[in-house]
Amino acid sequence: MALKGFASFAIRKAIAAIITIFAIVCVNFLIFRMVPGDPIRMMFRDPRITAEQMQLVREKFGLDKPLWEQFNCYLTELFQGNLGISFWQKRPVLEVIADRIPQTLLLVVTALAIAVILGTILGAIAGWKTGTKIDSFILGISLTLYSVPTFCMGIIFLLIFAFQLAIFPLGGISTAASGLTGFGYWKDVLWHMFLPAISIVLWYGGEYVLLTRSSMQDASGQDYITTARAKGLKESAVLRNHALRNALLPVVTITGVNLAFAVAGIIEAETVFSWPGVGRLVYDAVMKRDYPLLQGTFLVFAVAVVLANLVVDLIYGYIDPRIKVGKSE
Amino acid sequence: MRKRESLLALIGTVVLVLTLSIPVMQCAPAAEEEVTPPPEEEVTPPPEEEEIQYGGRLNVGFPAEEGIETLICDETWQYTEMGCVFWPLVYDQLWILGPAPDYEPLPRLATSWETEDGKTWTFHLREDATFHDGVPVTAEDVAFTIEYLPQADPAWAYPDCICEPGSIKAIDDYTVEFTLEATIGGPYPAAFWMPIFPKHIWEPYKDDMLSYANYPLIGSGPFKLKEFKPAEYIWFEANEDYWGGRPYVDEVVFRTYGSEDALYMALKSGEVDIIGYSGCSALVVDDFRETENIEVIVSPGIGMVWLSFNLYKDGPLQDLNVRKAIMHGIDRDRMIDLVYLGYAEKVDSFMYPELADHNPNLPQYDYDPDLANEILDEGGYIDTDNDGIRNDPDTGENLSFELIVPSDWTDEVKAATLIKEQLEDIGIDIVMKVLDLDTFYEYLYVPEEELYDIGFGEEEPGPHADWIWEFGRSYEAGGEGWNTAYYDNPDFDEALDKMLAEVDTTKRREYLYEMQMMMAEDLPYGFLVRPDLINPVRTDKFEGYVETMGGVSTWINPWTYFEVHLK
Amino acid sequence: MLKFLRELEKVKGFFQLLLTNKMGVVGLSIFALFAIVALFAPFLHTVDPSKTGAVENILLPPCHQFWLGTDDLARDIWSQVIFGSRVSLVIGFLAAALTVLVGTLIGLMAGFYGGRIEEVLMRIVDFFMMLPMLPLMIVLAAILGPSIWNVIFVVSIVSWPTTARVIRSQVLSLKERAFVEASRCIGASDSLLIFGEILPNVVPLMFAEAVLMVTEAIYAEAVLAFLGLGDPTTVSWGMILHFAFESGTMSRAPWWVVPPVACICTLILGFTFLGTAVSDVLKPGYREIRGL
Amino acid sequence: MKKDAVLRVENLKKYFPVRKSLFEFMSSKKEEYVRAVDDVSFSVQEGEVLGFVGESGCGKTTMGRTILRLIEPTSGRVYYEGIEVTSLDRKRVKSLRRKMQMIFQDPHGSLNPRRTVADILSQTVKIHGLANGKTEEDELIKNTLEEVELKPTEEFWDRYPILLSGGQRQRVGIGRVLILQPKLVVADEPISMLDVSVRIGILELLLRLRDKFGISFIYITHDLSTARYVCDRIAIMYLGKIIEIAPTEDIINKPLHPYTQALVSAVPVPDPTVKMHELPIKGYVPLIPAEVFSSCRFYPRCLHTRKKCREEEPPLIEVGHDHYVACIKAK
Repeated sequence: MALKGFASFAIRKAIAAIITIFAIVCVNFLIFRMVPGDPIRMMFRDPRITAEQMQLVREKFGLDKPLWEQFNCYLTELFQGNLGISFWQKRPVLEVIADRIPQTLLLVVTALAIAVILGTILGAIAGWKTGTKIDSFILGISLTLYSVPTFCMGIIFLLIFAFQLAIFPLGGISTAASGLTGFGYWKDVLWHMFLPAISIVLWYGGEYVLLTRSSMQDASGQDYITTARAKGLKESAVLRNHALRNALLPVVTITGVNLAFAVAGIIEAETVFSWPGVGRLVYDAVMKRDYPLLQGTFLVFAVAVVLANLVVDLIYGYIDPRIKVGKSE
Repeated sequence: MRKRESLLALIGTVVLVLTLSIPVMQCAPAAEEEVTPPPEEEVTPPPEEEEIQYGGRLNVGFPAEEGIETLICDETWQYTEMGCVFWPLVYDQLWILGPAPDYEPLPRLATSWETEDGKTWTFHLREDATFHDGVPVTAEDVAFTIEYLPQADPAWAYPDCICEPGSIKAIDDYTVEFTLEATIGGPYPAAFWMPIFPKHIWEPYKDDMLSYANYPLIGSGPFKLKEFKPAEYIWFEANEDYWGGRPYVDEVVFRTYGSEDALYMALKSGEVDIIGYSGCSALVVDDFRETENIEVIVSPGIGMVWLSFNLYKDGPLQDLNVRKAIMHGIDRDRMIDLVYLGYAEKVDSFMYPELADHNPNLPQYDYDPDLANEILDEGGYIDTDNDGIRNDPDTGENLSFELIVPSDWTDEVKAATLIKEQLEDIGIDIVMKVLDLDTFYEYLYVPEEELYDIGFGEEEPGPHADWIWEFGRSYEAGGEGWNTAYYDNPDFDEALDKMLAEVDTTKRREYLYEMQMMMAEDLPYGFLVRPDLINPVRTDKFEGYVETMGGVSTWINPWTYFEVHLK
Repeated sequence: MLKFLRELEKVKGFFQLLLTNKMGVVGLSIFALFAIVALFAPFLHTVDPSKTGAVENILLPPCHQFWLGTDDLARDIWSQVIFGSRVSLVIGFLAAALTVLVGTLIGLMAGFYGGRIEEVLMRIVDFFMMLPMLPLMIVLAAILGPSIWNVIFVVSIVSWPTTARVIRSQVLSLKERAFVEASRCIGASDSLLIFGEILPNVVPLMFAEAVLMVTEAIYAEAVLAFLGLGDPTTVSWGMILHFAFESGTMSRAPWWVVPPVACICTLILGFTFLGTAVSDVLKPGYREIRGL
Repeated sequence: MKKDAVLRVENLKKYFPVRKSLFEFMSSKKEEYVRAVDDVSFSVQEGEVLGFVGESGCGKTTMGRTILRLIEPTSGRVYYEGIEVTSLDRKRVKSLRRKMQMIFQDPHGSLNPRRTVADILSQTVKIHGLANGKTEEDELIKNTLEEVELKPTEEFWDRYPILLSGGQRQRVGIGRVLILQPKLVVADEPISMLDVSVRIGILELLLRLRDKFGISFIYITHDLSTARYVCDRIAIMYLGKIIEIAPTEDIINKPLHPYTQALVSAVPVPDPTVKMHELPIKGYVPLIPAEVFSSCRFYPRCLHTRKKCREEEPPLIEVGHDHYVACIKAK
């Protein structure tokens, strides 16, 4: 019964995810057909492209066909993993994006991991000591950090630590043409990663503090905590074994989703620190009006978010039986 | 002035090359010796060879948006700063422009060339050139490139590169012959600004050269690619086997920086030695002047800035007097002072003022708001509805124009702000539309779609400036494309065709004078300024930076990379 | 909840309640400060912020004449920042209003009618919530072109689903409340039920949502402008930053960068505090804890 | 039958479908329903108070709402003064609302917290266009407030419900109904959520209104003792069915159905040793009563079962004057 319930739940969620992805694909297709101007002309900055040449390219990209056929074509290509050719880089969009994903993952995963650990610990302390000075302090700090846009934080860091004090690099992922390999190379990367990572950590850390704090507050009001306290357990043991464990559930959820959203959210950090990741790619694609690339990155982001949500839902559903019974309202 | 004399020298050289077609410059093995400008030139002559020390790494910084992401041979090789500087290091051309001030055509892969009529050209190649993979460069490679590269991307299709189909022939291993579609007169030979690709690598991609990733990068130039990291850096090393001898520096690294600030900081700290192309903003000149080990070289610019009036669109702009009034309403001195901090000069034509082909008698449109007001009043453009903006007597509409400018051109955005402010004073309303670069070009290149009234124009004609006149060729005469003003003057078209085909320098100049006069009188383009190039360079490690118009490192100036050496 | 609603009867009462909350006080003061600045911008020692100045005034550090220095066209940064607050507040409020309006309408419809309408609307909401915000905004802003109206539109398009979802769940519980049925029993039409009975009861929630949306909108405007997708002819904080970043003189002219950054952060912080305070006050039993 | 009935209900049914999971849907199980109201028939005379008594979950509230078409019935007919209510369109339902009204159980929830007393009453006036102009409306509201004994009226006029006591709120609720001058009012446990001290006042008010305006009441309650106080007749409901219906005195004095007997025996007597609300019956109310569809509904809990009880559902039959019972034992 339990498995059947979960399987049904999982299938329902999976179908919903597939429908969402399909909808995203449709919207993605349509949005980029709304683009003003002629994409072909944009592909070539040179004005001397002739009508025949344009027609040829148009045929090559299937832009001469009716919308429905184009959509059909787009779907077919999509299934074969073809997201089109980047106007700007003249190579498959998927390849362009794939080249940038490792750098972004490196930055995001590192930053998010630090943010989760720091944020959860501080948030747990604040939530546990609700109303005390420590709580007000932590809350104030994290709300403040949460209010500073990542790019503002980035600019300030860049100004102070890279420009004025010159103790961190001016941007990029590694020292150019250093010839470093192995450990030396990774040390170099870490050094470059410090400022962008910190500006992401501070922002997301604030979010985690707020989240853990409030779920901690909820948890500490629950009966089982009172019971645990009544049993005479030490405060720290209650905190660790009971309250925190339950308060962490939403943290896990939001981390899964954040991981997917963060890929998009670090556009700011990557732009300020010229980190060669997907976020910077989006910025470049925007600046160069590379619509196929923009379309591709957008699709990749959206699908990542949907899948992350699905995974989180499934894990959550598996852990917490109430979700299955409750179903989708 | 000195300019005249140097031009005469240039013409002399060209005439010599064309008429005698003697392989004057082929004898010496060390090319550096050959390309060295005469000692009376301003450019520091490199010291004697035995004094020159080999080695070192030249670090070159570029703004991130000007970096290249792939090695595909598309328009980025022409239209991005890193693109147009990097390939002349890796690829040899048949001939290249010499350094300032003569900018004479210097043999490179070709030792000599000849033409009877300006249409059929024969190039004789040197026999000791090899590609980086050791394969010799032959006429086959040249023929292959000339045939297929202009087909690959319109960006490569300059009139002096487009051949009649089937006319390209490798006569023997070291002689190539082709017939152009257009006649090329003037001092410069055909096939300018074209890398020579190794046929044995490119052959499979000849129908779609843009589909080849071009990695590893194999050319025959003085530098070889060592490592390429998209969006990060390109790392070159000296080609030990180069036919002209290896360059002095061991390595050149082109790297990108996410912001101008970062780039300047990198120069200050010594992380880079020069800025790769567009130099620095005038705002930071003083800063660099005060910095130790940095010398600021101010060169005349290569870029010209103008306004394109959309003459296709119906409206008051079609009235020459309105255009004249606009030009009189713009205070270019203030523009130069405020936007360029004095580092710019006024221009009145596509032709650089220092070149002999520049017509010195063109009508000038100096800042004169009273005159502008008078012209407009006479034309009947009176502010009838008292909103501070003049009205069109025919339609009663406000004299309001949309001015498009790309957001990337920060100086021009500032200039546009200023123009808006100044034209307000003569009762003309300017609506500034700041677009991304691609949308900007998309609007600008199709005036008949009426997406703008006035557009900013900025091009780098270079000393070899024949192509720039295509901006004036009428649509009827096949000028579609560059003619962003929709200029339509049959006399101009005729003069242009005659000029292009004319071999005789004096006659050419007459046509050029005529064309410049027509443009200045008809005002399809309102010429504004030519901003200087401000190049801060580090002097602690290297010396021997070569300066031309446009600075120490541009598409016409690979010389710095060939000449720079350790102190 | 009911007790709190009792207090909310009068907006005055609500603000009084808010003022018992430290964050509420700070948030309100910050907001009031910026609102006053924006309203009285022309009287605050300002010049036309887009007017270029004299050549000798380019990039001046803060001085007597230019309180916050000048930029690369000798424009007064103090004036730009002051007038920029108008743009940020206008965008913040209009976008929040539009977002909350659309979100509330959709939430009301979905919650009230239920069934297929709800199913369809909520699927749309789910779909929008799945879309990555910033890339969507960037893409839309790039396609629509730069103008503050587009920024408002884009922010609203991206944010309404959150509001719709929150409002819907509130409506779901409200519509089960007896007074709705009582009213229906009296013969009230659907529109009267929705707008006359239910809507007044979600107003506090809308207010809380709106406060949050203001921060989102201000943030979004700043990011879009900074990334070069704003309207360069409109003086906004994000735009000032964008120009500073583009100019290459950031490191030399920190007075060009610090004021807009400080303003963006302070205003967002103010609204974040306000939002936290509002949702604190909204929590059932708030008064009891506070002993009010 | 004697006088013309104000309300006649015939074979009224309301089934709620049971939500299925995707898996069950795919395995195409038969649809399942909760039979909240299952084949109920009765009538109400003018000026009569008919009580419906049963445990919570027996369907009495659903029935009340179905009669007023707050919930659409599954099948069956409801006639108000001969007009068939169940097939009226929305517009006509609105005009019907003037005649048939409801008083709700929860006086806290049934008044919109964001409206004042006068506002609540005036809404009713406006919806039905009961007054011409503001003065007439105010007059009407004033009279009504006096009628429900919220005096002095000015004191209550601008008050929000939150500032009223439970009893006062219920009076507002009654006033809201009364202002329409209805003929039939369904009172759904109108006093169960009030303090004991004010309950009798509300009941007195209802009875007074009946006497003054000739309003018929359907009085729904789980508490037989209050039903006894106000009702002329009482119907006992169990799992969606009426199992016994008779004049109040008959129900109290000679209950025939075992369930009724249990209920009656639980009515508080002035004896502290007897616990309230503890029914002398076994078992529980089944959650999904599917298992009892083909038998007597009370079968699983009945103390006097016979074999036949299991095999068929006993019909409601008349056993005395106006006294109907659904139990084979009662024959």
